[in-house]
Amino acid sequence: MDISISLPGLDLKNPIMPASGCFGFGKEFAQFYDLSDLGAIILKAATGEKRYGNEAPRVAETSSGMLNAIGLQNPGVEKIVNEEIPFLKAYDTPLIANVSGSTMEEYEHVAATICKEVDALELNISCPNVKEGGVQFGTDPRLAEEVTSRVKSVSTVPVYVKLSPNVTDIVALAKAAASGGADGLSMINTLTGMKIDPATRKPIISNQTGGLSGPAVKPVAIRMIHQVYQAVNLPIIGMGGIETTDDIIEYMLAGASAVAVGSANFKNPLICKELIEQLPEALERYGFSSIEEVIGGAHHETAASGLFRA
Amino acid sequence: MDISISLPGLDLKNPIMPASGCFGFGKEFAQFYDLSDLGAIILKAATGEKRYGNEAPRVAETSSGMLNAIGLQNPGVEKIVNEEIPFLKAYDTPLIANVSGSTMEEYEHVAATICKEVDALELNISCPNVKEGGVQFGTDPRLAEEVTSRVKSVSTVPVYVKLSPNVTDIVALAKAAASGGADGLSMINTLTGMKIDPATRKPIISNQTGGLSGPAVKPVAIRMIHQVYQAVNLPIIGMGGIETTDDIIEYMLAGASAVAVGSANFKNPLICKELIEQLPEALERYGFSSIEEVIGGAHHETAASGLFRA
Amino acid sequence: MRREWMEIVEHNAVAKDTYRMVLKGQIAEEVKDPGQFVHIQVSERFFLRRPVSIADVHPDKSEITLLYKVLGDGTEALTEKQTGDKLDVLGPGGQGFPVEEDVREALIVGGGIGVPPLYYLAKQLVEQGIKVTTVLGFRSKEESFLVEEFKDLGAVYVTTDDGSLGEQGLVTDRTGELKGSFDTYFACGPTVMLKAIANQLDDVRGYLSMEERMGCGIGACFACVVHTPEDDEKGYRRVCCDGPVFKAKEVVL
Amino acid sequence: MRREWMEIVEHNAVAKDTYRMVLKGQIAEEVKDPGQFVHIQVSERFFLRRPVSIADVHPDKSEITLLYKVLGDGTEALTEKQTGDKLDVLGPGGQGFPVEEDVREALIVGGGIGVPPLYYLAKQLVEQGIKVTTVLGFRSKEESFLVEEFKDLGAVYVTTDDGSLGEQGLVTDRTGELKGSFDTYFACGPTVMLKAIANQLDDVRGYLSMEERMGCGIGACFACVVHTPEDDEKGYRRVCCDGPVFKAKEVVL
Ligand SMILES: Cc1cc2nc3c(=O)[nH]c(=O)nc-3n(C[C@H](O)[C@H](O)[C@H](O)COP(=O)(O)OP(=O)(O)OC[C@H]3O[C@@H](n4cnc5c(N)ncnc54)[C@H](O)[C@@H]3O)c2cc1C
Ligand SMILES: Cc1cc2nc3c(=O)[nH]c(=O)nc-3n(C[C@H](O)[C@H](O)[C@H](O)COP(=O)(O)OP(=O)(O)OC[C@H]3O[C@@H](n4cnc5c(N)ncnc54)[C@H](O)[C@@H]3O)c2cc1C
Ligand SMILES: Cc1cc2nc3c(=O)[nH]c(=O)nc-3n(C[C@H](O)[C@H](O)[C@H](O)COP(=O)(O)O)c2cc1C
Ligand SMILES: Cc1cc2nc3c(=O)[nH]c(=O)nc-3n(C[C@H](O)[C@H](O)[C@H](O)COP(=O)(O)O)c2cc1C
Ligand code: FES
Ligand code: FES
Repeated sequence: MDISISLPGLDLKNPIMPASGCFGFGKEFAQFYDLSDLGAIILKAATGEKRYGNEAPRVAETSSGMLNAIGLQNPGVEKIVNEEIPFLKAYDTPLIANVSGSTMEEYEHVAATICKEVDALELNISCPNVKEGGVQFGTDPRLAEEVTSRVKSVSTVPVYVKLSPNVTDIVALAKAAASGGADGLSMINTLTGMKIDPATRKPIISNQTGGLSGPAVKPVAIRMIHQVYQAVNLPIIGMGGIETTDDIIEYMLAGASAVAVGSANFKNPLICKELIEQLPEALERYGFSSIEEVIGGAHHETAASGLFRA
Repeated sequence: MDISISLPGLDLKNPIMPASGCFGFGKEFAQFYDLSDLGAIILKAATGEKRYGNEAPRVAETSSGMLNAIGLQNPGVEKIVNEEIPFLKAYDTPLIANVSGSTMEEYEHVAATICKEVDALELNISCPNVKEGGVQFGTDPRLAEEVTSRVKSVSTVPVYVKLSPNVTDIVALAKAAASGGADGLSMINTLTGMKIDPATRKPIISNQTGGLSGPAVKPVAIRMIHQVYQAVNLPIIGMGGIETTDDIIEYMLAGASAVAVGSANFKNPLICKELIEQLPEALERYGFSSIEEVIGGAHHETAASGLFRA
Repeated sequence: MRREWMEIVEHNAVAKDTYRMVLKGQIAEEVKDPGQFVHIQVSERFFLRRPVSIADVHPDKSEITLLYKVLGDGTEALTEKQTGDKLDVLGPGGQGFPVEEDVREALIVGGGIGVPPLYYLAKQLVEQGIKVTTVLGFRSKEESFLVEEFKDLGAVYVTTDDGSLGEQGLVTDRTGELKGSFDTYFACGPTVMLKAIANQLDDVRGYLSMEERMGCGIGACFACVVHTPEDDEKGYRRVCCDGPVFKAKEVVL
Repeated sequence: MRREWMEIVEHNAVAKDTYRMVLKGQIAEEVKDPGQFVHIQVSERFFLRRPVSIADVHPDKSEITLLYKVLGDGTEALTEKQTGDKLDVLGPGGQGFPVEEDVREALIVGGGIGVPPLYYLAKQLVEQGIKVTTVLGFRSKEESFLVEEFKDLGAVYVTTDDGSLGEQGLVTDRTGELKGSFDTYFACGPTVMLKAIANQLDDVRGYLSMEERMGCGIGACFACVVHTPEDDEKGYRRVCCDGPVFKAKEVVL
C-alpha cells in the first residue's frame, strides 16, 4: 500500500517522523538506520542564542511515561543552521525546524533564520520547561494568534503550530493558530507533571516540574485531536505515546494526517523505521484500502476518502 | 505510628479513603473487609433526580489507566439518603457525600438534602462525563466560586470542592473555591480522554470521551497539588493513580492532608485496607516521625511539622 | 467472592486461538451456579481485569476450568502463563443460570466463546435428570471446541459459518426447528445471536448470559450497566452482579 | 552500538542486594574501552532503560559481565530474570577510561556500585604491564564484592563505613597516603566521593566516571548533561556519550 502523504510544504514518503527533542539533530540515530527512510525529521528546538537549559536531573520515569525538563538546551539558531542542518541535508527527507523563544522577536528571528534551510517550521508555543516564554504563548489564544501571524509573515515555508495540552479549551487555541495563518497543527506537547521522591522528599527533576510524555498521555492527545479535527480545517501532526502501528492508526482515525514518535525512540532507537515497515501491513489487516481512508475515519459513518484533508 | 488526621468535619483514623464513584455505596466492598477500618468513605455522586447515565461501553483500558464515562448514574439524592446511607451508618467511619448536578439549584438541593446525613460534602464541579452541567462549573472560576458559596450557605457540614485537572490554571480554580468559602479541596478528578478502536474505527466509549484515571495521571495530580498547596491555605484530599504507600507519601509530600484511592479498587478490592495496614511501616522506613511531618514536606527545606495544615 | 492467587494446573490450546486453563484454589469451592465468572488480572501490564466464565468446576479437587479465546492484548498475554504459575483471580462473580425445579427439557444454545459456561450448566442439568439438547455455533471447524463433551450429555447440533463442521448457517436455523421440544432455553454468545434467539423463542422461558465491558466486576462502579424494559422501576441491571445471566425479558438486548 | 536481545548466561547474588549477570551477544564484541556501559530495558513495565557499566568482557565467548545493586523498582525487577532469558540491551555506550601510553603506575578508586567498571579497567591496565593499586570503599563487609579479584591484579586497600572489612573510614583516608605512588588515577563512585578525590588529587592526572539520570542513552535527548568549567566553549558534556568517563577537570562535579 502506498503510505505517502502530502501536507503543506511536506511530501512525506510515509506519515511517520521523529518528534522534536527526542531525536537531536539526527546524528545519533543515523548509526542505527538510514534517515532517508523517515517521513520527515522534526529537529530539536532552536532558540535565538545558545541555551544551557535546566540543571540535571532532567528526566524522571513515571507509569507508562516520563517527565522531562531539558529546558530547550540548544546551540542557538546560527550554529544549528551552520553545524547541524548540513549533516541532515545529505538525507532524502523533509526537515521541520522546531522554533522556540521567549519573546515575539526571538520567535521571529529564529523563524526567519532557519526557514531557508528547512521544509516547514513547527512553532513551539508549548514548552512547559522554561520559565520565560514558550508556554504562555500556548495557553493564551490572543498571544498564540499573534505569534503565529508574526512568524508566518517572516517564514518562507509553511508553519505548523505545536499546541500545549495544558489548557481548558484546546479548540480555542487551535482556532487562534488558524486565525494567525497556521498551515497545520502539531499536537500535543507534554502535559506538565511532577514526581516526588519519598526518600529525598523533593521533586526528582531539578526544575521541579517536567513535561509528561509517553503512552500515559495518549488518551488526552487523541481526545484533543478528535475535538480539533471537527472544529478547525487544518492538517494535524499527531503525537503522544506512539509505540505501535495500532497507535498510529488510532491517531489518524482521530484526525491526524501524520504522526510523530517521541520518547519511544529512547526505548527503541529503531522504532520509527520499524513502524514505517509495519504500517502498510497493519492498514491492510484492518481493511483500509488507502492511507487517506484512515485520516479522520472516526468521524465518518463510513470512512470516505473524500474527507481526507492534506 | 499514629496516622490519624483531623480535617474540617472529619476525624480520620487514617488518611486513606475510597474515591467517589469507585466504591459505590460501600456494600460490595463490605464483603471483603470491615469498612470501619477506612479513614472515611466518599460516596458515589448524588444528583437531584435518578439518572441512568451514559450508554455502555462505559469503560476502556489505557496504558497505566482507564477511561470511564458512567455519567453520574445514581438513584437520586432521596433514595441515597433513605436506602444507601443507613447501611453505611452502621460503620464507624466518617462519610463524605459527592454532590453533583447540572444547575446551581440542583447542587443546592442535593447539598441541603444530603448534608444532614454525612460528615462533609465533596462538591463535584469536575465530572467530565455529562453533557449538561458539572464540568463548566469546574473550568470557569466565577461559576466555581458561585456554586461553592451557594452550596456552603445551605450546607451544615464542611464542603470540599473537587477540582478538575482539565484547566489551564488550577490555582485560579482553587482560589475561586477558597473565595466561595470552601473548607477544603479534593483533587483531582479525571482528565478527559478518548480511545479509538482501530477495528471498529470508533471511540470505544459510547459517550466518545471519558475520564482518565489511574497511575497515568499521577504526575499531573502531584504537580497540581504542589502548585495549589503553595497558593491556597486549604487542606487537600489528594487522588489520582494511588496504588502503593509510596504513592500516598508522594501525595502528602506534595501537599495533601489525606488521600483517596479510586480505580485501584477495581484491581484489588482490598487495596484500601492493605494500604492502611502498610502505611505506618512505610512512613517509618522513610524516617518520618509523624504523619504531620509528611504533609507538604516537599515544600520545606526540612520537613517541619509546624507547617502541617489541617 | 474473594481475591486469590490461584495456581494454574493445566493450560493448553483446544482450538484455533482458544485455550483451556484449569485453576486451583478456594474460589472453586464457592461457585454457586453455572454461568458465574472470574475476573482475572492478567499481569501488571494491564489496568483492568478480564472477565472469563467458569466452564467447569471440580469442587472436590478445588479446580475450575476456563476456556478463553485470544481477542486482544490481555488474552494474548494470558497464553504465556505456565502451569505452576499463580494467577490473580477475583471471584466467583455474578448470578448464574438458575436450574429451576420445573425444567424438564432444556435447549442450550451457544455461540463461539459463549459456549464455555453452558458446558457446566449442561452437566448440572443432566445430573438432575433434565433432558438436554444443544445447538452450538462456531465460525469454522478449527474454531470449534467442547462438541464431543456436549455429545456425552445429549443430542448436539452444530452450525458453522463456512459449513466445515455440522451444517452451514446460524444457530437459529436449527433452534427454530427444535421449537416445541423444550420448555426452557439457556443461551450465551454474541449479542446479535442472543437477540435473534430471544425473538425467535419469544414465547418460551429463556435465560441469556450477557457480556459488557467491566470495571470492578463486583457491582460498585456501574460500568457494565444494561437497560431494562420500560416497566421496570429500577431501569437498569449490572451485568457483573445482577447478571451476567438474565431472564430473556428482564433486559434490553 | 546496537540494540540486541542478549541471552542471560549467568545470574547470581554476589553480595547484599548485589547481583552479577553475564550476558551473551554481539555487543560484547564491540566494547572498545573499560568504563563503557549498556542501557537495559528491564521489562515492558518500565518506560526508561537503566544504564549499567560493563564490569568485564570476554570477546572470545561474546560475553559481558555486569554487577548491579538493587536500588529501586527496575533493579529489583531485574533480579527476577532467569538464566536463559533474553534481555533487551542497547550498547555498548559512551566513552570509557583511556589507557594512555604513558601511564606507569595507576591508582584505582572505587566506591560501592562504582566499583564494577574499574575491574575491567584494572585487568586491561595490568595486561599492558601497568602497576595497579586499588582502593575500594564499601558500606560494610556484606555489601563488598570483587575484592579478591582485584587482589589478583595488585595491592588492594579496602575501607568500610563500619569497619567490618579493611579499615573503617573513607577511601580518601587511604588515597591521600598513597599520593606519589601513582601517576594517574581512575575513579568511579558516588559524586561526593568523586569530588573529594578530585580535590585531594588535584595535581594528579585523573579520570572520573560519572552518573546522571538518562533518557536515550545515546546522546540525542540532552537529559544527562553536566556543566564544564567556565573556560569551556561548549559549556556542557553529555554523560551518556561524551562520558561517562571524563578527565577530572573536564566537568564540574
Ligand atoms: C461475563 C463475561 C464472561 C465472559 N466469558 C468469557 C469466556 O468464558 N471466554 C472468553 O474467551 N471470553 C469471555 N468473555 C469475554 C472476555 O472478557 C474478553 O474477550 C476479554 O476481556 C478480552 O480481553 P483482551 O485483553 O484480549 O482484549 P482487549 O480488547 O485488549 O481488552 C481491552 C479491555 O476491553 C475489555 N473487553 C474487550 N472485549 C470484551 C468483551 N467481549 N466483553 C467484556 N470485556 C471486553 C477487556 O476486558 C479489557 O478491559 C466474557 C465476558 C464477560 C463479560
Ligand atoms: C553510566 C552509568 C553506569 C552505571 N553503572 C552501574 C553499575 O554498574 N551497577 C549498578 O548497580 N548501577 C549502575 N548505575 C546506576 C544505575 O543506573 C541505577 O542504580 C539504576 O538505574 C536504578 O534503577 P532502579 O529502577 O532500580 O531505580 P529507580 O529509582 O526506580 O529508577 C527510576 C529512574 O531513575 C533512574 N536512576 C535512578 N538512580 C540512578 C542513578 N544512580 N544513575 C542513573 N540513573 C538513575 C533509573 O535509570 C530510572 O530511569 C550506573 C549509572 C550510570 C549513569
Ligand atoms: C526529552 C524530550 C525533549 C523534548 N523537547 C522538545 C522540544 O525541544 N520542542 C518541542 O516542541 N517538543 C519537545 N518535546 C515534546 C515531544 O516533541 C512530544 O511532543 C512529546 O514528547 C509527546 O510525544 P511522545 O509521547 O511520543 O514522547 C520533548 C520531549 C521529550 C521527551
Ligand atoms: C468508574 C469511575 C467513576 C467515578 N465517578 C465519580 C463520581 O461519581 N464523582 C466524582 O467526583 N468522581 C468520580 N470519579 C473520579 C474519582 O473519584 C477520582 O477522582 C479519579 O478516578 C482519580 O483517582 P484514581 O486514579 O485513583 O481512580 C470516578 C472515577 C471512576 C474510575
Ligand atoms: S463492572 Fe463495576 S458495576 Fe459491574
Ligand atoms: S541520555 Fe539522552 S543525551 Fe544522554
